[in-house]
Amino acid sequence: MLQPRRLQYVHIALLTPVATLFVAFWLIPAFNLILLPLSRLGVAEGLARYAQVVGNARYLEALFNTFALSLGVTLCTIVLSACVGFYLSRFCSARHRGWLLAVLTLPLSFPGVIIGFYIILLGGRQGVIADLSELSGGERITFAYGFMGLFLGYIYFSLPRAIASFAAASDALDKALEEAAITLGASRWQVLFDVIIPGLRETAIASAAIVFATAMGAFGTAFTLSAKLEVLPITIYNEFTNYANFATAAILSLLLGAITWLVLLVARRMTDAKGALL
Amino acid sequence: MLQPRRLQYVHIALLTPVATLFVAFWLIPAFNLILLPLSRLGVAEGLARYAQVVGNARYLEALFNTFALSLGVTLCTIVLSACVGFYLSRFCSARHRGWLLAVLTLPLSFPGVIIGFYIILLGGRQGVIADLSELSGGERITFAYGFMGLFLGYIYFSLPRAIASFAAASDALDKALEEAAITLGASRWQVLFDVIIPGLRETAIASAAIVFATAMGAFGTAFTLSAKLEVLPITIYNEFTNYANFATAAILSLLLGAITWLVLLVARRMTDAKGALL
Amino acid sequence: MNPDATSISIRNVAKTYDDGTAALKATDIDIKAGEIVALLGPSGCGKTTLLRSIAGLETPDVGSEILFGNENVVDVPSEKRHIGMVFQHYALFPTMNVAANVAYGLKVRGVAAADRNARVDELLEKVRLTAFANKRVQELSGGQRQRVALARAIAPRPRVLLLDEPLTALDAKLKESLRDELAELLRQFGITAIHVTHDQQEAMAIADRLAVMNRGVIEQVADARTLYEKPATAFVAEFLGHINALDCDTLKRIGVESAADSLYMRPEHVRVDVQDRGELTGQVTRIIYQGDRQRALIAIDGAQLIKADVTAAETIRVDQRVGLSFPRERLFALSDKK
Amino acid sequence: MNPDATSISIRNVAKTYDDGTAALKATDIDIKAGEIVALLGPSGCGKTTLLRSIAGLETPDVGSEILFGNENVVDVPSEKRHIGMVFQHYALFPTMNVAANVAYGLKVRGVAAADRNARVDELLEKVRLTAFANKRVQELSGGQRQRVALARAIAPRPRVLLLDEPLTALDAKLKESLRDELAELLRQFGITAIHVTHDQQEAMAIADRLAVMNRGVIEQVADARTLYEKPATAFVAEFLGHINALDCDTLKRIGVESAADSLYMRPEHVRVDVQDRGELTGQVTRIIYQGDRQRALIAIDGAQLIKADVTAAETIRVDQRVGLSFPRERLFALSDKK
Repeated sequence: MLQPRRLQYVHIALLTPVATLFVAFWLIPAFNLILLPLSRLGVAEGLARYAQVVGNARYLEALFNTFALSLGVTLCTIVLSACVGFYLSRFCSARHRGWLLAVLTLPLSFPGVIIGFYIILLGGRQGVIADLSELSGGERITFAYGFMGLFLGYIYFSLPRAIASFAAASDALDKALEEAAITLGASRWQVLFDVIIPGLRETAIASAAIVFATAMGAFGTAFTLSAKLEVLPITIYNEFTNYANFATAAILSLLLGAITWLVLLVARRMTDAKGALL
Repeated sequence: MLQPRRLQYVHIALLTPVATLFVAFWLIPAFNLILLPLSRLGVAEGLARYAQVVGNARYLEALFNTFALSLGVTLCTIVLSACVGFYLSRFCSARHRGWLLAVLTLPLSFPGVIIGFYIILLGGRQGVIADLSELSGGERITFAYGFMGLFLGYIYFSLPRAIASFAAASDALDKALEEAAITLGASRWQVLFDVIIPGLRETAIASAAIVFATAMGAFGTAFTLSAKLEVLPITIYNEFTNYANFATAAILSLLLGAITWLVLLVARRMTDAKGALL
Repeated sequence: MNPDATSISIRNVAKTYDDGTAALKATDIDIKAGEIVALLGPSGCGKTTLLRSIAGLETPDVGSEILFGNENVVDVPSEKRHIGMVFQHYALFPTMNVAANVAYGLKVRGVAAADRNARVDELLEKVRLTAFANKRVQELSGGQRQRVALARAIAPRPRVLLLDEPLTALDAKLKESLRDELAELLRQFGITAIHVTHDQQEAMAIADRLAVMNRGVIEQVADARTLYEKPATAFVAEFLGHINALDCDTLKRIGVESAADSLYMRPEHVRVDVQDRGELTGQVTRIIYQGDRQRALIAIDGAQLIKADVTAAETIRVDQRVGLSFPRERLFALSDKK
Repeated sequence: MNPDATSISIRNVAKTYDDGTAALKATDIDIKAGEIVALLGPSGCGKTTLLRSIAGLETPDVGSEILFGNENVVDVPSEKRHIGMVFQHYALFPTMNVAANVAYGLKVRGVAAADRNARVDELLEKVRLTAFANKRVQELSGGQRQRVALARAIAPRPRVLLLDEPLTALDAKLKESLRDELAELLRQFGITAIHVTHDQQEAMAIADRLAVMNRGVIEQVADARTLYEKPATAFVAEFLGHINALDCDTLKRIGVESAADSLYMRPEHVRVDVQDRGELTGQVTRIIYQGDRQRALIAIDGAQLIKADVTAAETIRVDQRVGLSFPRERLFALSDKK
């Protein structure tokens, strides 16, 4: 291994971007955001605004919506992608699997806003489902603009990477552990619960954290779909753009960022992952 | 290893979500998007629209902007994050490094739209940089609304995961290879170019593909910042929402999706990564 | 003998991969109840494929029969074959402690907790790990882990114990001591055991009989002495210990007539005379001191190189001229030539 | 002897980790130019730490001196020490072919392409891999890879060759043949070499002298015969071959008086008489046939277990009663007790 002692130049060459990044991308923004309400409104009113925002029912509802939605998406994504990832790892030949992964990761190629439109085309007022449900004699069913639309849209862009992670983690499982369990008389379900699921635990936590964070901050999809259900990124956007309410937007951003960051932090503590997934 | 022969139930239990996913999330959307111009406008006019859109100078410029921006962001992100990731892996104690990673991945906790606002607060018309440049006797410098603003915003949310990937890849490098090179008389720079960089090649390709795809589809940041530089996701949004031009929006979406997907596909072929990173 | 132990008959077991390569050609072998048999050979000889077919972890070609007693288990899934298996890299469950690992086979079979604990205690005592019952497996050394793996495999009283290179991952000296302990324990358990290894010392120390495999074929099955003294093929002769192949020219010079192209003799049977008397003379090119003896490499004048063992006490130097004799009763021919 | 070879003096070299554990206690050893020395010991004994300190890959404690000839290299970075190193898992550059791997050390030193190619050809021929020059290293077997690694390490004519468990990753039989080839090649090269291993057979076959290490300390440095016949400590005696420790009780019964608690004898020196005559009698509990001999475990009546070697030809059975004699000249005492 390269020894620090003898790599001083490399060390210094590397330290410069690290330090620059840290200051530019973290220290300045963080302080800027925290202090913005105070600098815009004065200290007293700034602090008051902090209290106001945190106590505001509409904001809290938006926060709750965002949180509940993200949680639901996370749970659903993890279960689905664990099944699919494991399946790809075990029952697909390398050839098939390359293509399947290429196909399954297609949603990664589309911006969230396109996904939002797609949900509208499917479940909007003039959507396919509405037409079909009317044809079959019922009401025009629309689901694009509320919880359901957001839920589907978020899952759509969360699945691909989670699937890829689970496929890789399934590949990396020590097959001898499964064989040991089988030779000891374990049924396939016992192998699944005693060996495979514990083996995928770290991947599940790491993927869940990423999916959660992405869902908490999703904007494009939410922007097109959140007509009936307000989520926090949209609230922040409105405060900033429509009402030029910079102080409130900053406080809400901090709130959203803090919650997400905390989840990432807890997940990182729960895994030994050295930054591979988180 | 679990044998397919004896895991029929598990196989079937897993196959159902795979098949459902494939149909619901890929087959239907893909056909829907491709056929939408034809179904909305009729076959003849639909096909004509395809030709029109692909030949339209404004759309092509937006596509070119998006592509150039994404490419620049990708190159810059890979160079920075390779340095930082390698630094974290080699010169940070495990304790420091956990914190540094937690801090560096903070941007993951913020939606793109917040990042957009942050860039405005920094480089907008009433931004910190403008104030400072005026105070120091110059013009009010603004960079938030054009290429520079988008570039910084995109880098901000691309860096964290790329850094984490490079840190993990640097950990996984076989230290004995570096030691072999050193004992053979290689200088630190020779070790860097002959052993370490080739060893990080796969990670670089995979990370670059992901960063590129994310930048191509970025909406929240673009939405707040692309006043002076039109990028394709915003064009699509405008066609869809402001002009209700569904057919054009679908064709542009296909174009954007196809380019991004192609890049992901090529990257996947260039690496042996079995879905771990892509 | 253990009442759970079963005899095993392998009939026509073969394994051809999808790409047409034959990992194992049609193989027969009979193992008595309670017998310990080693499958010995270099990497890729098919020994692991055979073991895994017996374990049910590999599906052999159609027509293969694997009899446990009178029951053909070839279509019985692995988890119902009632076997125990020990893996090269231990394969202990990382999320369970030592006792839970040993108990696992009993738990999945629904053995009551009290009986389970009693059995775990009994086995941990046998493998001298009682004090480690509540340790995490990650805290154990390699040798300790493999003893836990053995206890775990034995706990559900399997009909046969399958050992897949159980000592390969260990240090030379540790390997030696665990080898003796394993041999002792297997005899105590009285269980039918099949032991895969590439190490002939290990196989000789542990097994009652050895099946020497090469390129997907069992070349000879016999006890260690028969294999060593009456090897059926050059491969077997070479794989267990060392041999000198005396070529036509050398044979002619010592006045031996033979139909075979060459005859063989083991180094310890070549007689070396430091006073330069013997059937042939040669020059010592290298001496390797091995503690209880010295291995000398001797170039016969104008001809081949001979390996010969002399006692540790003998004074012999490199470049010294010595005499060599080849006791006729120690010369042997082989049917097959490599 | 190779003119590039250097003598090496290790003076007071120690390595204490940040948490205070001493991987290596203050160590001295002198190695002559062209000599092959093995560092032999179990895992964690400090042998690899010492080797890596010599290589410059580990920074020893302040006050350590490592002399290459007269030059103290302790502060010289590894890449300027002009050494060659062979690693346990080969560490070949995966992005380069065989020839490029061997050429690498010459390339980084700026040797002209023509000279480089000539040297690569010469070394590939030495290690019998000329035909593999343009192969990818992934296509090679373990034994071939290690030969490439050896050629690569030797190519730049290093002052000393350091081998870190070079044969440990190989199969038993392959290990044996590569061991002999390595011993032969090292002597041809005439290079000073330090060879780390946990395998006493390997050390005896390759090295001129062996340094036996235990818990961060060199317990004895000597040639194989001295170590085997006059071990300084019980650890050395036990690590090279086997020993019987005769306890007070046994010694009293054979009428030997000793100031030490126990005296030692190697199994091949214990005389076994199948006619039940001898100084003591006992019962055979186990026989391990080893080809050129049989190792018998014999329980002396009412006392300890003795290991004894008998010839392969001797007819001896488990449960048989035998006589044991202990030739006085083969009994030895040790200063240190384990």
